[in-house]
Amino acid sequence: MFLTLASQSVPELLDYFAPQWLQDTASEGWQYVGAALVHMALLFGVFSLCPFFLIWLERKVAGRIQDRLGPTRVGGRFGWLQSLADGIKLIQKEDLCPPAADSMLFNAAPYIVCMSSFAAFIVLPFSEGWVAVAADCGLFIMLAIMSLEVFGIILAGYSSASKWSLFGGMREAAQMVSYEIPMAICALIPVVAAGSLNLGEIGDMQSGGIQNWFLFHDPFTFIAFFVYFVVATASCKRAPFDLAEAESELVGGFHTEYSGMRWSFFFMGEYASMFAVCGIASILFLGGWNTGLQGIDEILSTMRAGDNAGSYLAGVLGVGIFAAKAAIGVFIQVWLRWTVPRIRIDQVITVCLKYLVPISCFLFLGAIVWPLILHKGLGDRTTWNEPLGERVAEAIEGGRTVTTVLERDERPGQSDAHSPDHGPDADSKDEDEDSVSATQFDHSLTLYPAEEVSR
Amino acid sequence: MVGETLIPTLLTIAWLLPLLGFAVEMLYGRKGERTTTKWPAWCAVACIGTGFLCSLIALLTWGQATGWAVLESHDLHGPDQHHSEDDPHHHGDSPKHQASTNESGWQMTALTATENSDDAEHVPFPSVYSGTLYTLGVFGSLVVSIDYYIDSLTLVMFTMVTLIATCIHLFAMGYMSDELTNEYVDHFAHTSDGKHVHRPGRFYRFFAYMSLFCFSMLGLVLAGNIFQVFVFWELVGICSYLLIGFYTERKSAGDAANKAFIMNRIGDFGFLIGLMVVWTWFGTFQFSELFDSLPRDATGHIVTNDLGEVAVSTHSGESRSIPYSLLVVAGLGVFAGCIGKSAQFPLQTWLPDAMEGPTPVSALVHSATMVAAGVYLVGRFYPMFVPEVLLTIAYIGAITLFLAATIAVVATDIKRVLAYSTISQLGYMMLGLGVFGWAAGLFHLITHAFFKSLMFLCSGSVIHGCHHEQEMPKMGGLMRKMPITAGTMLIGVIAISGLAVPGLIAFSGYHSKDAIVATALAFIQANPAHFLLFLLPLLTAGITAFYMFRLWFYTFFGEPRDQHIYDHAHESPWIMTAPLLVLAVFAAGCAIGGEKGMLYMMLLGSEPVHVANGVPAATVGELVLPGHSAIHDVHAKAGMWALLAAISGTLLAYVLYGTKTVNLSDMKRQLAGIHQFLSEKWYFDELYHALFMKPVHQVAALFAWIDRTMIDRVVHASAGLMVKISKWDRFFDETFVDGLVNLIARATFSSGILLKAVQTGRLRQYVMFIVVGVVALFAVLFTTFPN
Amino acid sequence: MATKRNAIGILMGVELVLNGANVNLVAFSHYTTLGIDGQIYSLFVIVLAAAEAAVALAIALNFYNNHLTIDVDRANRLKG
Amino acid sequence: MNGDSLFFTLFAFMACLGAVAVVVSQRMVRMAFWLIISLGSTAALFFLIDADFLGAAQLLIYVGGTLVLLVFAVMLTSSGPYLNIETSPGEIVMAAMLGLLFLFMVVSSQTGIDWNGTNQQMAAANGMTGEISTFDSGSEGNTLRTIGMSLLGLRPDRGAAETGQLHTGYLLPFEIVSVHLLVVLIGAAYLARAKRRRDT
Repeated sequence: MFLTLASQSVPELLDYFAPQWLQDTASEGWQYVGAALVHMALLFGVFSLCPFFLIWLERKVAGRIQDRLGPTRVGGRFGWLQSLADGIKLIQKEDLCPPAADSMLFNAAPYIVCMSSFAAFIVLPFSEGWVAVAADCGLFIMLAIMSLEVFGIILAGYSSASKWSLFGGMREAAQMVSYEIPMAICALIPVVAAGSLNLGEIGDMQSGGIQNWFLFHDPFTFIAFFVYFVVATASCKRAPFDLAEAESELVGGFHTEYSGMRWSFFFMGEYASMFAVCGIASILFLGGWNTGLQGIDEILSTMRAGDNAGSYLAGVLGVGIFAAKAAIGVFIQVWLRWTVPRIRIDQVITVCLKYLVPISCFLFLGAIVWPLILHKGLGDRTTWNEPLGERVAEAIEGGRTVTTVLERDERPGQSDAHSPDHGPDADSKDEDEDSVSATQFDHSLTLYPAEEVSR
Repeated sequence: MVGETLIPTLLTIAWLLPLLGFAVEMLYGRKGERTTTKWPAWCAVACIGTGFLCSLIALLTWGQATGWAVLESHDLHGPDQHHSEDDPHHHGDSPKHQASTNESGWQMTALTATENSDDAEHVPFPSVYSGTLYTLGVFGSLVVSIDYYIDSLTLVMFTMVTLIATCIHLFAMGYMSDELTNEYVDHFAHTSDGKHVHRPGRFYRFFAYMSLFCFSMLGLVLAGNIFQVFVFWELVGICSYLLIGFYTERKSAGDAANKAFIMNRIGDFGFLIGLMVVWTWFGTFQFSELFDSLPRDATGHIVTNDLGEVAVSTHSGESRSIPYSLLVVAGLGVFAGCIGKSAQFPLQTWLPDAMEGPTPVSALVHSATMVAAGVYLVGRFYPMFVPEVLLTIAYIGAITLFLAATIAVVATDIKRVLAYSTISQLGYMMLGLGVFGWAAGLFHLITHAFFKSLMFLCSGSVIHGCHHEQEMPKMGGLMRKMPITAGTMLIGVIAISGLAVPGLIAFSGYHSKDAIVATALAFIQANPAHFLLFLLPLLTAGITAFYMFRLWFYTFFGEPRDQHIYDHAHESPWIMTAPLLVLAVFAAGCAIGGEKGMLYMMLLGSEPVHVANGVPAATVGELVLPGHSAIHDVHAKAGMWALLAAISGTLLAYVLYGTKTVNLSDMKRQLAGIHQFLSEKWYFDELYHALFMKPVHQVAALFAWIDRTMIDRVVHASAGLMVKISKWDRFFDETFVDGLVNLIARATFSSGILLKAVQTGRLRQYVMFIVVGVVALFAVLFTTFPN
Repeated sequence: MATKRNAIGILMGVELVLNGANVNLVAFSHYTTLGIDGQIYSLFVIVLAAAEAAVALAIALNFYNNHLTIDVDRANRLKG
Repeated sequence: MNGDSLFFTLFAFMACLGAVAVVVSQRMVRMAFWLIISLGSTAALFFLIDADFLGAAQLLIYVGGTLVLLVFAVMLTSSGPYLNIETSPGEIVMAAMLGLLFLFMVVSSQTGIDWNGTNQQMAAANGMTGEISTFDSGSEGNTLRTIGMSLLGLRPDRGAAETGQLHTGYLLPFEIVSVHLLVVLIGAAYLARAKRRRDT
């Protein structure tokens, strides 16, 4: 699956970005490397901007909440280049490492945090089909990757050889291990309603009006959204759950000893993961890239179906809507941070284990039972036999499951050259043949093709 | 048909409610608290009262479902039957008649249509509901299940039992109210230092037992197979044991309970034998299957082959020949159980002793439940009784009724008089059943239940009013103090004595006793050799009237004999008198119409078919069993005889006890021998003591002597021998066996010490061992199986 | 596993070993006719490894509480 | 060299490197770090081989769960900073020799087996003509649904479409593992509960 990235997006990107000589001369592998590098650069470029914007946003919001102006100077009236200025400052600062620290871990920790936050975007769709990897278990992968973040923070806290940091790391470990449970369960509730872990599919299902959003799917998803938002806030260690940092008690918590760019990596990671969890929330509950207005949604989907500038425009619009929804979520998190006082660590754990976990378990059970009740009570086609039932039947028949990836493949604009072979004749290709073109990549990876065995 | 499901359901509810009540009453409340609340009593009353309502509704439903065909068909019964009896051609040649008699010897189908009047004539029981409520277990071909078998007899019994039990429950609430305390003082029980026993009241327990008792009795009545009957039979026994021994602190109560229980065991042993015979030869316990299987010819005789065996087809389709004697054994065995339960000669001695229980218990035991169970079973099992057994039943009944009546004449304890009268009346019932008066016997069972429960409750009221004084010679003139009790008692006494103005007014006892005496007369007319079977009941009818009026005069009439008791006597509270009034109404009126009345007709509806026509003499038994027509012929004559006897007995009693013309103590002196003989109850207890207990004691003493002198000596000698052997054995053990074991142990130990070195306690080494082991394994694998 | 005296280190070794086995399972099932059996087996292995880790860590904590160290060489009470 | 083999080489190397570093490193938390590298690379290998669900599970359970637990335990049980319990060099040499022996065994068995023939035998025994994998996860996209249904007792990858017959799946093992997990977690919670430390 990892290479869906390469097989789908990279060739296009190569077409756009890679010089012709590279396409001609380099072997396939190096082309992939090149594509991956370009991707990484793009991703990092785009999502570094995201924290920059969000940090600026936070400072402005904080200022407004506290009846101040916030940054005003750098870059015009609203100080919108303040983050850039900060970034330049941080890059210039000396990279300090305490003598008692375990230098290797100390140096590696920010990268783990940052990497796990950003890697989560691999499977996050921004609009219909606008996703790096349209994995079937996209949500699962996303949660998995984001769970790596905590490890970096623990390492940072531990390797700093400072009691503040250690406290921060310990708290973070306790908090994260606890909050992952309700977060995963709450994220699974709309999955139960949708019958899919594929974020793209989940988003698609909610097109055609606000009533289709999973937020309003049933009472359990409605409650689950709020629980999820609280838990997500906690898992981003945002106030009032920012026990790992807790400036007033622990100086800086796990990043007390950090400075300069490494310090800023933590924050980039934090803001990126804020955006990521809010993005998940918007896809799972709030209709993703769908506007929520029936007519407009229909127009947009018609536009998407075509193969012209219109479809591209619809995609861009979808990104805008999605980003706006996620940004509103981030805004609320910021708002919360400057409004609600921090709670104690024991309260944090109590809230999670005594309240949120049982609530989310109840919601999960309810979401499972709900369609059954509807089905029994109304005898109607519900989610029970509509998406899930059909898919199961299809899969039992051995038919291919319909995914957005494959749908996109069959669009006429992206020629056959871009899509992998699905047919049985694909098996006959020999892997060792050099003639396999860069765009034709056989994923079946059969070691022993039919002729060889029959020979 | 609505009745098919509704009636069993209602009766099952009525049956199970008391069990529920029992459970609730036993478990109710905290200690201390439950001894002082009337709640359990109300619970019990509610249970049995609801049961009564259910039974009543079931009865009405049954009537509705069958269109009261019972009553109508029997309206034709007497004259028509008579006519058909007179015409043997009609009788013998009617194929329809034969077919219906043979096939439906005891009709078991759920419902037999009675629209056809011809059928209605010969099949007088319009409907029988039978089925299975729950199958307890299947052991091979033996099916043990809870069945129900509902015909009009069952329904009448159910209604009667629940009604009487409800009245008794209500009465008991008043009677037992002095138990409503935490500190009950039992004046008849003493501790070892001579003080009265103090104990917490057992009000709730009494009602729990009563509920269980009712449950058992109702289960027995509802039972659809003989095994189930046996189970509830024993339950009734245990309940009576518990209730008779209710005042456990009194030795007499404990002894009486034991006596009742043991006496019943003797009878039940016979019952078990009967059960075994039935199971072995018929292969089923179900009434509905059993009664089908015995073949009878058109005249009602059981068909036997040349060898004197009865060919039956068991329910499983198998044909069998049963020796006729085994049928006799089965019948006698089951009847033995009835002897025990219904206190017939020779097992009658337990019943008077059972007076040790509280009076409501006596009322229940003596009227509706325990003793009625025996009679009911005889009636229920009737189709299986062959003439020889019936004759036995009749004689046992005759002996019993005479015996008990004579003892009752001299008894002075008010409850004992009633107890002996109960035995006597039970004898009447048995006699009635024995002389082929099926309906007459059961008729008397029902009427007797009403007036006997009435009289017992009256006596309970008297005892309650006189502060637990039971000796009649200390009473007298109580009519003025307790008029309701006296009046209702008088109704009961008239009823039991059979006094009546024929054609004008007649209480229930007159009708039923009349029926029995008439049957007996018809019987001895057909079989003159057995004339005693008529003479004894006739004589006893007089004696009955005598001792009953003696009781009444003693107690209520004349001048008070003990002024102290008289002064403190008082009428009982309404909760005790109300049941008396209700029962008095029933005692007087339940048999209205006599043999044309509703009750009798209902009973007649369940009569086995072969009874109605009577059985002429056959080669085997040479016993003629009279049919309805024969009885009808002599009815008027027998009724006159019986009424004369009763009136003379009443007059004698009035002369002796009502007026003061005769000096009673003089008379007692003059007849001292007879008086002694009677008041010692014909020396039955002494006889049993001499016959059974003494020999047992002596044999036991002999065995004890043998034990002590011979067996103990042998045991001691062998013990000494064993000690010697074990000493030697110990030596062997210690040297050889232990040596071997120690050797092995030492070897194990030293090898363990050697192996211990491998256990270094270091995990890493263990891991290395594992790796080495795996590598070695693979090396072996590769070298053994190269490719 | 064989070089660590620290109980948790040993546990890490165990995890590594199981992980190696997982790689084998998945690879072999992918390149043979086994379909997804290998993946499911390794899924079970992962789950059981997590369970085992939980218990082992609990034991290690207990051990630490009792001996104030986590050196498994100190756990030699049963030494022969 | 194509993209697959390139990434395979990269991640395989990282996995091996991480594993060796775990063995060599003496500091517990560093070991944990290297273990992450190794396990994460393994997860990447799983992604490469189209076992994306497995890879995600590996990441979530091992890296996100088990290792955090491990580090937690390290912190709870360390009596000083950077806990370091040295092993004697002799033992390390012994272990290294044994490890090499084991490696030799694995490598020799890998080279010693006729994979091609074995596979053909297996295919023949399963009644297949030589098609290697009836469920082509590469072209069918993902394994998620297949695994899920296998755990529920269906085997769509085993040619249910052709025969119309469902193969037995892994429902029972799944249930057993679930119950086992529950029992183990309860047991672990009981073992690790706060107790008064015994004064020794």
